[in-house]
Amino acid sequence: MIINGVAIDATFAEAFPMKATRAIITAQNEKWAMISAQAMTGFATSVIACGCEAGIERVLDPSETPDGRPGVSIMIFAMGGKGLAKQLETRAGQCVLTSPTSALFAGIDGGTRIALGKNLRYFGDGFQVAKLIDGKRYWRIPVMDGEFLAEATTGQVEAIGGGNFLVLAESQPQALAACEAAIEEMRKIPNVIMPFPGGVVRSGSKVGSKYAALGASTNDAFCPTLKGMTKTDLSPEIESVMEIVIDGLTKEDIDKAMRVGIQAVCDLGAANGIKRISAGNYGGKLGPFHFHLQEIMA
Amino acid sequence: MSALTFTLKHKPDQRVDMSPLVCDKLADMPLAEIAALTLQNGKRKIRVDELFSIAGSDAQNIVIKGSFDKLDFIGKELDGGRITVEGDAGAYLGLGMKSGEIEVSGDVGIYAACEMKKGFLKINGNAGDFLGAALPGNKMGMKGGTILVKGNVGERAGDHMRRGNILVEGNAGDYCGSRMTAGTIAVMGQTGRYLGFAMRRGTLLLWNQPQASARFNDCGAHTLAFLPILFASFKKLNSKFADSSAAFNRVQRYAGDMSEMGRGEVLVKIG
Amino acid sequence: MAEITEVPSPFCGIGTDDLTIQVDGVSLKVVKNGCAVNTPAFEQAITDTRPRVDGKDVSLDVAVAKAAALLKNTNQPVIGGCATDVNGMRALLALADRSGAVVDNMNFTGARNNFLALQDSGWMNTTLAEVKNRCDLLLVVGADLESFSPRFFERYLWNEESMFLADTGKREVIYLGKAPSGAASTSPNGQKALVFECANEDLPDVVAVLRALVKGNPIRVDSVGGIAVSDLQAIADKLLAASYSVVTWAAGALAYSQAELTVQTVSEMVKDINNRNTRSSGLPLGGKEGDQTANQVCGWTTGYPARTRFASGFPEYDPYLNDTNTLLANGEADALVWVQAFNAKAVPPTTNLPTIVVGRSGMTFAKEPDVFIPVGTPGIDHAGHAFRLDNVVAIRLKKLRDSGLPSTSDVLNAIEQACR
Amino acid sequence: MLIRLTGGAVYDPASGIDGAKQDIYIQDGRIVDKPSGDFKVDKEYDLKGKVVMSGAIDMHTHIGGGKGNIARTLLPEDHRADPVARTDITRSGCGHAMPSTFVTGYRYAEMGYTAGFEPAVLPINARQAHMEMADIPILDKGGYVLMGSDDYLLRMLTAKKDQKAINDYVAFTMQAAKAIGVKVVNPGGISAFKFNQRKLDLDEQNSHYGVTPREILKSLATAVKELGITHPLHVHGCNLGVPGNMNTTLDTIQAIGGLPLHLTHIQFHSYGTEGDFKFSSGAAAIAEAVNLNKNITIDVGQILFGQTVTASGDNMRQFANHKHASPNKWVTMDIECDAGCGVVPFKYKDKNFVNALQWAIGLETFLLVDDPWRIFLTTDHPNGAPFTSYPHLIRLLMDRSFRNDVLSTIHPEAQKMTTLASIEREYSLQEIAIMTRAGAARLIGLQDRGGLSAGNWADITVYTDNADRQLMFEKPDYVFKDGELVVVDGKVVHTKWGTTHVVKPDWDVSVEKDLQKYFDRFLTMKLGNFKISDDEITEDGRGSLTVHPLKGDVA
Repeated sequence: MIINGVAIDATFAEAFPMKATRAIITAQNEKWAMISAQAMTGFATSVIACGCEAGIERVLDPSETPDGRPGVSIMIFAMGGKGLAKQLETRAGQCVLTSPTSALFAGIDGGTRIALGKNLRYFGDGFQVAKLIDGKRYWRIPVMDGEFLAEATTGQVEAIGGGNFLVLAESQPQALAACEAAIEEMRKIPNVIMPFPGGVVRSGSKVGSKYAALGASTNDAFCPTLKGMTKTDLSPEIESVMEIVIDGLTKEDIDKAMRVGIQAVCDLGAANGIKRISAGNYGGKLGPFHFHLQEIMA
Repeated sequence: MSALTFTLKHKPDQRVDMSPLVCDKLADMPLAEIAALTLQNGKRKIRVDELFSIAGSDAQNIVIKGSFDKLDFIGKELDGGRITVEGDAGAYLGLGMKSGEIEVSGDVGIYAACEMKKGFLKINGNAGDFLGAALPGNKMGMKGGTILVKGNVGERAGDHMRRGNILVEGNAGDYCGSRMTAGTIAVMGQTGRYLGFAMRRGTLLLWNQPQASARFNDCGAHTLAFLPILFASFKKLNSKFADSSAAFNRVQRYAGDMSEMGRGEVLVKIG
Repeated sequence: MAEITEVPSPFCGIGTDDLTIQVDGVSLKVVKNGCAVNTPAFEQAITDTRPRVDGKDVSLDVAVAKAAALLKNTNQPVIGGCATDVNGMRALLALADRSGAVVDNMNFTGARNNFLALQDSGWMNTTLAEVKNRCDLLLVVGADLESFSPRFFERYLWNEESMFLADTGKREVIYLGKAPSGAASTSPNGQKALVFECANEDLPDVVAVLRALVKGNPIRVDSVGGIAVSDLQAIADKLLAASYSVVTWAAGALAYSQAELTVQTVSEMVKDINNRNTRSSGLPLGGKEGDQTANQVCGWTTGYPARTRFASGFPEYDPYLNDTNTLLANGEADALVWVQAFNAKAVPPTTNLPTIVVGRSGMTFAKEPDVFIPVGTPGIDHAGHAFRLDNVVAIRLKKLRDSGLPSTSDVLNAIEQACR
Repeated sequence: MLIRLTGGAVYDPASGIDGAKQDIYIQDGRIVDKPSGDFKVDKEYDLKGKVVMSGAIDMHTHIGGGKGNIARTLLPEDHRADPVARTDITRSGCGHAMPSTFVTGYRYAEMGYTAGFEPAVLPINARQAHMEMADIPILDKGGYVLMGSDDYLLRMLTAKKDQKAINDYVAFTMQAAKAIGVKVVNPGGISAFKFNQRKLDLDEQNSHYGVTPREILKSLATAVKELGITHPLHVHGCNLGVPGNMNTTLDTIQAIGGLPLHLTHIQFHSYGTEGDFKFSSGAAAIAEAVNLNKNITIDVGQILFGQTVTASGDNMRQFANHKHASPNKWVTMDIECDAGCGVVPFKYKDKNFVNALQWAIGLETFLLVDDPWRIFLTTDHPNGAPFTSYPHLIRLLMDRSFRNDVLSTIHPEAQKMTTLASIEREYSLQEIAIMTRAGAARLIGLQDRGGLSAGNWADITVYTDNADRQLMFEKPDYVFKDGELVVVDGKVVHTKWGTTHVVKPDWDVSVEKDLQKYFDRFLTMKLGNFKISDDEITEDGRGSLTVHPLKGDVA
């Protein structure tokens, strides 16, 4: 399959089941909601070293937030529910409770309830106040700028992590420009995050390493400078490869995100140095979810 | 199906225990059996059809017509369904109700919604003392649900209240929110003396400045984030509380009762 | 003429039992240790000796039969008053059980202030002998103790000796709320009670602030109910410094709405003091003319202190709806039995309902009851038992004279038998 | 009228009869020998296949007195949940944790009990105790008068008065209060609490009097023995409920030097401090000490799970326990330089480690004490559980597999801390009859109760033998009280009034001179008004007094 001169590989991205949650951070203005959201989702690119993968889902209009203020919705993904709950609590405690004017709400109704403000309340040293409104419990925790309002719990649901595609281009600036265009479109899609910085990752990895201590190492088959030294997957004109990783609540959500992302890349097309779209997998043995690029783009 | 309707034939002198006539207990019961149920009335037990003419069949929708202030325990432990009371209700309306709805067109006696657990109770007239309170000896009053009173409420509204909302469009009598442990009482009209007496926790949300109290300490003016959420939850009510003009988020906060643990709050609308 | 010593009184609530009474036929004279409460109560002459039906003298049997007939087809009779001795209350409760009546002690609206506080959080209380021997600080809340009990100070505070205080004259007395009406609270060495007066309706806030100060919670105002917070702080400091403070109140004197919450605040404050490593106790005043007796006997017979309805076949407690006056006002009661063996002035509320009065001789009625049966007074005309205000001590009432008047229990048992 | 109970299996430990089939004859309220010659049986009950025992006797149950009425008044919510309607023959009232007086009588009788003894009669509150008990139908009753924290005794001990003087004072107090035994509660501790002491161990001094609990126990136990009172000094020891109190209990057994002593609700005094929760069972050590010391008798004070209310004279410990009050309301009182009381509602939970282990400790005690004549079946009503749970308790004792089934449902850590699962003993019917009848009568000194031989009052309970012992003991077929049939098929069919059992030890009247002075100086009542006269018990026509002989008397 070729779209606008870009070859779509007959391959698939291989993804794994994860647990996910969503929270909504509001503040006096979007600026401060975003600052808090960025901090909360920072250093959360890969579960391997960060304990979770997190990202900003989107900016919310005041009409969409529980307290009618500007807000940002963030999502966190982890391999298990326990780890997810711990990450959520630590990050909310360090990055939202601390952040001026912020409030914190559940982003998922239903699901398995996990603590959002439920344990943060103890920061209130007994002065905290609970309010049950329309079946939802909120904690009002006195802080120096007024009151930190945090919903007691949010929902945890089954989700998928590790959707991806690779952008193969003739130059580094062209690869990056294509990925930026993809990310801009993908951010409009609900229920997904792209957890890497700016949504783009250049250090795609393979399983295993020559060093016994490491479980993963650079994906040499896609490293352009190694074209002559290793069993490469790259044709000679490819000088730069970048990857976009997607975590989402359902297969459909990831499908949709991949489609708009790849389409944005293809819209730039061969004319802008984009040659190929591929995806990372482990031969289909490890992850139960397979995102076939050609099916998605059909 | 039409509402199962009980129309009062005459007003007995002694109080009547109406607790047998709740939706879940009457479901699937033939009319003849309902008619033969007995109600305690003073020393007598009288048949339902001696006191009421009965019509309709939908036990999930009960209407009591011509009700008056000696019909006690209407909707006791109601668990689903709706009871509409046309007229006044006696004491202990909706005692311990678990879910469902009760609406009264007139006034109600003492201990309405006492120990209510869930559901919605609407009183279009006035309520007596101990609205949403606990029976003597019990430590826990209303534990959930919403009470809406269009008129005024008597003394000790929300005594020992543990959770839920009491919304009063009119005035509240003395000792509003006494011994409250949690929950919210919102009063649009005036409040009486001894507001929040021995209150431990919970919120009294007021439209008008109450009398100054030595038991509550001023914590200043604040904009509180939970108030818009609270007001948003009132939107579905057919009430002044649903008007967007009613909503506010800036309040003067008073903490008390200092003779107890002092963690309760009186929030008074600013402006 | 005979003189009887060590006579206990059912009238004063504090269980005075050192009266000496001269008996001359059926007339009594208190010759020693009388007081404004007890002397007239003992000395009141017998006037009525015959039961009446519709105002006409009849035999006891006729009166009892008429009473039973009046109760026979009722749907909600009420037995009010409930002022008698233990045996009288036993018979009263048996009659109530049989006739499906409401039982309501005439002073329960006051006593309710104590019972509802007790039933909600309990209390730490003491009794008179402990006061007499241990109390080093007496705080009187909202009561004029002296008019309530003229001999309280003489008997329990300014006693010459006590087991644990070197000089009883050094005890401190503080009045909070009401001022004393006389000088009885002034110690033998001339030390006057400290008095902080306020209006009755300010008392809830005043005691609440005192409790806050005992707990060390912040109070931001300078005064409450006209009393300086610094003065209340001084009282709090004294309570915490005392070895065995006693806080006393009279439920009936707290004559304002919802005063149970004031009693509860006082009682919880006493617990707070005990949790701060010293001793303190409450002492509720009351129990005159059989109040405590009524509540105790009703308590062990039904589980509830009073305001108990037997209409459903078992006792049901309702401290509000089972109020005699409410039942009469709402037209719920359809017969009234009034039992008052102590006080001829405590007549039943006037009503058009069938009314049966089992009362102390000498009652005068605005409206003659259907049945009036004069009965003897426990502790004068027959022996019996009555509870003192502290609810612990039952006193053995003596028979002082032969008046021929039946006891309350004689009459009520007869009516109960006739109702079978 | 001659009544014959024909063909039942008779369990009468007092006469050594263990399940033999024999007839019982009743005449004029008493059991009689089979009349000789020709006779006419007026009424016969065919008891083939039935079990016959004498009426059960609860030797420690709080059924009368101020703290019980405080408990009642405190708990309207408990009464609302168990209303008891009147019938043509019975009065209305309330049940559950602290039933009303009439219901107390009915429910005891409906379980086959015909007597109950109030173990904490405060002298100053004795009138009330007797008045309440006078309103308990069917049952016989009696009380143990509470001493040991009364200032008069403590003053005597400080003044080193001789034992004779103490004996006189004890005898005077027993008669004044109309008692059949003497009880001591937290010896000296109730007084110490009034001086703001918050704990008092066996050898700790009362801060005012300088007297120790050990001295109080010794002087009172000696007085009881020297006065010839059958019932040994009835002891609620120091440190009730305190982890580690098993050592106090063991010390108490040693301290008494062979004098007869009854240690009551010993479960509450058998706690060690081992394990993660610093709370463990001392039952084995206590049982061993009881087995070795023949002067010691005990009752258990078993706890059973559920809501109840604790009512005790021990206001020092009850004040400490208020932190566990459920619901959170409680009363303590200091009383008349005489004693005190404390009432704290409790909810024992099987999923609570401490409660679960308390349950196991009680059962261990029952099963490890060898001699059923020296251990008694009690829940310390209502403190461990309401008396209405006795049939369930009997099943726990008689049915090992049932016991182990319940054991497997309690807090898992508590299961690990008890040896209960490995104890094989199952009580026999005869042993139950000893604990609840013959042994109790012997311990209290009841002359003609608790046995089925001729001469005894005909207090008789007839059960249908049933492998489910709970069902069997819940619902007797017949109960006779003084020869009158009062219960049929577990329901009261007739009521009557029982008697009040007392002893009347002598004292030197000169003791009253000093007492009179003491009363006038320090108390609030005249000595003459303090003493309860016989006619106070009997004047209403339904009460009566039964005076039992002292040891050494010729019966």
